[in-house]
Amino acid sequence: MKSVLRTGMVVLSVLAIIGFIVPSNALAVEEIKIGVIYPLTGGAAAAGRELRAGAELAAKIANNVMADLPMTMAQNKGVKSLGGARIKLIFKDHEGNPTLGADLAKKLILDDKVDGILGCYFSSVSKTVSAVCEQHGIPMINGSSTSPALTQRGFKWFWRTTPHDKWFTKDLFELLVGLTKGKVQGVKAVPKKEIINLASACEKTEWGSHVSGLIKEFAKEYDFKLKKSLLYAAKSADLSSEVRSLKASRADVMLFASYTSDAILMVKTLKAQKAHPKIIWGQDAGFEKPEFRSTLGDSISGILTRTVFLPKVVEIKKLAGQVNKLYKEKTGNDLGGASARAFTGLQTWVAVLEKAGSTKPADIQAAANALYIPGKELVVPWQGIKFSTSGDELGQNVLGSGLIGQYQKGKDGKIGLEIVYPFDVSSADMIFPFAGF
Amino acid sequence: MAFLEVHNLTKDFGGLRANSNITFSMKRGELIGLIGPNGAGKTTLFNCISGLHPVTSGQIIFDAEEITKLKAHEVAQRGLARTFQVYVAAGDLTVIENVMVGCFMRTHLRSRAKAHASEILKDLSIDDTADYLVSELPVAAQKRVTMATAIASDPKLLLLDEVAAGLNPNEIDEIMASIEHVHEDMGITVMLIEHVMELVMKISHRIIVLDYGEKIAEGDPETISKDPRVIKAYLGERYVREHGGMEESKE
Amino acid sequence: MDILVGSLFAGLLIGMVLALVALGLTIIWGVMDIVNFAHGEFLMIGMYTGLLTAQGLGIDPLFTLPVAGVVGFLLGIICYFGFVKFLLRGPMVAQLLGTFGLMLFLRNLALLIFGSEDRALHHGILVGKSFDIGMGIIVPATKLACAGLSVAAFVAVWLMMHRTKMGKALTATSLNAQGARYMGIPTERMNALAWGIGGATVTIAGALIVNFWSVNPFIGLLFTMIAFAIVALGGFGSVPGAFFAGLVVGMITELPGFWDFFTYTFEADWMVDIPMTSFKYMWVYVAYFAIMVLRPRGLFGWKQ
Amino acid sequence: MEAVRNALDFSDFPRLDLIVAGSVGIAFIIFPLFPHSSFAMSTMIQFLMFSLYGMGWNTIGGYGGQVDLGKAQYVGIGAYTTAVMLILWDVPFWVSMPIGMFFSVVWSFIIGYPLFRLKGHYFAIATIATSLVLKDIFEVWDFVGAARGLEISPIKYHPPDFLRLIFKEDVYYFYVILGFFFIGILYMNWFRKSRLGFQLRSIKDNEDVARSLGINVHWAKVKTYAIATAFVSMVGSFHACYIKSIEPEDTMSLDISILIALMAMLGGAGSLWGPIIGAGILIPLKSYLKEWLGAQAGMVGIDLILYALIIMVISAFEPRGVWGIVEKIRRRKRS
Repeated sequence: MKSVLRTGMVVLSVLAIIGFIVPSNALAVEEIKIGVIYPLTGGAAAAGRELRAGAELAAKIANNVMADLPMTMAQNKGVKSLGGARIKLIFKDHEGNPTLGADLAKKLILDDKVDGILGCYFSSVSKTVSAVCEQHGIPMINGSSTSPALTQRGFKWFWRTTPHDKWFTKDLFELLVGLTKGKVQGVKAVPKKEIINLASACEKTEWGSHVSGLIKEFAKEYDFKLKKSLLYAAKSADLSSEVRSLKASRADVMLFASYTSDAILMVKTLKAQKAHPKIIWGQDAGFEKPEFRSTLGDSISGILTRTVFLPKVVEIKKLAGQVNKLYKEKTGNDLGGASARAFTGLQTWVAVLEKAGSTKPADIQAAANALYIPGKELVVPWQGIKFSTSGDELGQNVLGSGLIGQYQKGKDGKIGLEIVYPFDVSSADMIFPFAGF
Repeated sequence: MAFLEVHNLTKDFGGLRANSNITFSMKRGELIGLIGPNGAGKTTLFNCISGLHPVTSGQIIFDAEEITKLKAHEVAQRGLARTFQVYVAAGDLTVIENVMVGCFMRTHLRSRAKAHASEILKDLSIDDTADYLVSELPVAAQKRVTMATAIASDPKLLLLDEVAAGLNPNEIDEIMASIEHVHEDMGITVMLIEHVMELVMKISHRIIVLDYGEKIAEGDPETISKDPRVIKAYLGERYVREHGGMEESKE
Repeated sequence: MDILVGSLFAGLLIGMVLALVALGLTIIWGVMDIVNFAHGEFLMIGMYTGLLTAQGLGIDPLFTLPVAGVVGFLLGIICYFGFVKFLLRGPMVAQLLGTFGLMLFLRNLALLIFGSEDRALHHGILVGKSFDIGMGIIVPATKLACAGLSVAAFVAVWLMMHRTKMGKALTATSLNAQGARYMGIPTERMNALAWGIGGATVTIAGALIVNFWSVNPFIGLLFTMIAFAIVALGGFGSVPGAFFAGLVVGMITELPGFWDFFTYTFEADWMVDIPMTSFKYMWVYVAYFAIMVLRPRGLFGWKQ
Repeated sequence: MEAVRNALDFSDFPRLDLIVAGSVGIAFIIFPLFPHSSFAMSTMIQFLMFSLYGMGWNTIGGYGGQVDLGKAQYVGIGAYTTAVMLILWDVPFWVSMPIGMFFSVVWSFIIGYPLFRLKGHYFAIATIATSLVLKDIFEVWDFVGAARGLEISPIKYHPPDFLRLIFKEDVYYFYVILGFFFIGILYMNWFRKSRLGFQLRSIKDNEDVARSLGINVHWAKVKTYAIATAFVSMVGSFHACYIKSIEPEDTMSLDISILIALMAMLGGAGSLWGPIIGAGILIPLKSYLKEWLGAQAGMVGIDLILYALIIMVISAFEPRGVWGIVEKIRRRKRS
């Protein structure tokens, strides 16, 4: 009896004592540690892999000299102003769980003594992680969370490079207005009454409900009629009632915010129900994933999705092509929205450190607020990176912009995304109206 | 004034009539035996009286109060305790804790409940097993515990359901002594279901016989043991065979 | 009008699909009274089996149904003899805890093997086909096939339970295991058989619905909950009850459609803003709760 | 008075138990004085939180044998009450926590009354259903931020703020929750010896017997459910201040409900130490296994597979959990 109890006692004490084992690494001068928190496992693991690869590629470029790449960080080995210090990434996996994310942030800040944090893809996790960073006064750069609320909280230690959903949604309405004015390449001006009726279906977690609210707001502002605005349970078993509802609203334009499985199911159900709107638009996420394309095949021709990076960008931007080549060597895939933004996020970190010339949080803060990266150094088609330092959006990159792509069948018979917005970089004629399934 | 009165009690389970028009009454301080072959509806009658089963029709009056419609716990709180035939003690209550549950009906204080419980255990001479789990005990001791638990709630009337089943002759003697102790020294009115005839015949003041859900006879042990209907329904098959006749039982 | 008829019909169709998903649970839980939280994971495994067999062998997904059936049957038997058997010796809590463990195990094993990506079938006879038969009724081919299979499977199981010796032995085991044992029924084998049949029906369902729905390791729980609701609504032990309960649940999930019908018929603007679709599954849970509390035997059942 | 004495009286435990418990308790108190990683600290806080959840669950689930898989709804009610009151009206934690408990208890009566007409797994599944229904409502309820949730802004308050429970360092949270933890143990020690505790254990044994001993079974269950609820709600309030960001998907997810129940059952439902042991095993296991194995590429989910296997083995061979094994050995030794 005693032996078993003693074992129990030992187990308990060990569990208690585990806490005492401290992984306290001494701060190496030649190394700058950036904690990276991404969803490496769980439902978004596929995106997590892309994100990780994007960030790793950027770190590799920063730590080595790649003279042929026209970006500052490729010209130096490490961070020059810090004596060539190397960037070291410490990856953590938040599984899509905000509570876990906050824990990991504390661990990175207090145990691993990172100089800054990059992450976290999910807006909900970015929210908790940035709160921890704010409390501890550790800078955090966010490359890929698009919830507008993140930069409206007055945080002084949080910067976001990606444009957010408000911009993206605005882009959509700009496109719609552009259609009525004949600005869209390959489409004659469309009378507004033909596309005035909108309907939206968004998944009802944090992100989708935000988007849904934004669509409502902008529809009012741009004078469109939102006939139906519905929220549905994510990872739904069946969407036929939702689709029937959308159909019944007789909307000309259907707008979606869905993750992958829902996006696929939604389009399948639209097809099965023979829905025939003039425009189908997806808010990135599921609509941009390779699986969406490979599952649905040719039937998605004509569907629009907002994004920040398309393979087409590679054709327009030389730098993007070069980085894409490196990325493809590394992973076998093309750069996508997730990886390109993770890449840009870390690139921004390197630029901030270069400018700060120090790893003191206060110096980093000052450097970030004064940062400017010209658009030509970025893989994403933005005008550059410059953070707002006043107003109600602190730390938001004001030079970013979104793209709207349309799935079209290319000359090689493969379905791919063509840029239709912004109008000045459009890569093909827009298909309008949607031809039907 | 009768202590317990049952009028025309009928209980149906779906289409099956388990108790049919049973009427009897009981005086304070009496000790009544309830016998009958298996499936005669004895336990069902107990369940109806103690409120576990709602009755289909009829009336039950206990200590000048109608308890027909009351729920089991309300009946119990009025001083009507019972034991169960099959006592499944799978849980983690020890003997004394079991008895304390009964004590807690009358007090909120643990100290008082504990004191009372130890008293009862001593009284029934099972205090040496106080800290064992009920399931660890032999059958005889388990039966005592169920009795002790029922007594602990300080009842006026105690319904005992086959407390002697499965015991050997020695143990039967002991439990008989306990029942008499409860009845006489504690002044609790007792009604018991029993298959062990030696016990029933010996200690009952009066016996009620059920067969197929109906009361077929009522009277003192001697009368009952001679009643032809009873002999036919019950004793004829069993008691007579086992004991070779009525005469011996009069001892 | 179209929307009403369409919703009604869609409700029936999806109801039959959900009933098919719940059929296995009806046997395991409803008839044998063993709770199984891993039911949805069985479905998930069926979906992966169908998908991978079809893609791996390059055959039409329809031909994978027998494969899925065999996999499911074996899975059920293995789970029973390897695990569930031991649970039945313990208290009811052990069943809950244990099948939860099984659920986590299967789910994460799938995650380890297949990864978390959604996967879907790209080709197949049923994939992406649907028929418009007017009146707002649109019939996706997969769901129609599911519905057909559902009816057939329910009839088959019903016949088995009521017309064959084996079925009667199953019923006897579930009503009184000890009694059944005395009568010479090998209760252990009966339980295993129930698990085998239950597993087979749900994996076949999975292999069929993967024609329409994409699969990922996390898909199980929602279906488990829906299946629980269906079995409870149908009444424990009632096979036909489960079928009709499936239809009821199908109708409940189509509530937004009916809501729309009233919205447009009465032109009630205030109704537009009620987020009916976000409550789609909530009504299923509410129905479960209400039925359990108000009518514990279920709508058609005989056993509590 | 007697209640207090009972709460403080641990004399019916074997001496060994008390020595172990005492030394572990002291180790907890002095733990922050030693050098430790913040990860260990947050694991400790998680452990204490889940111990408390488990203690609450243990009243109804362990002593009462009613397996409840819907505790997350009360985590949600507690957390939301505290967050809403703090954000909108700047109500301190120490006020909003009891109010949250009150709301939770009211809700527990509303659903508990019909709920306890069910038994066994029908009850368990119904608790899941109610929890999901409440989550669905919170997801569209704009007043509480709908699916976007609520955030307690870290820059609006000045830590350390003991009234609102806003701290920068985890060590403050640790001591607050440790205080709750000790109070929780005392409460549980009282509960298991109280009249209600005895009644409940009798109900778990056999409901008919319990009824015939004058116990209003339904009411006793509803009451105990309310107590369990209050515990969970209290920790939920703490969770809101600790994490500072709550949303239905995270705070009220089914996973939390299941984790609470699993932990208590793993440790040993129906014993004082069970939930604590359960949390003590599973929380570090979850955190550290993940840290060591899960993060490795290709090992996705391996931590949870191991975790599931432990649960399966325990439920198949010793459904009364770790503490059940200890007790079994003790009994065998004695007889």
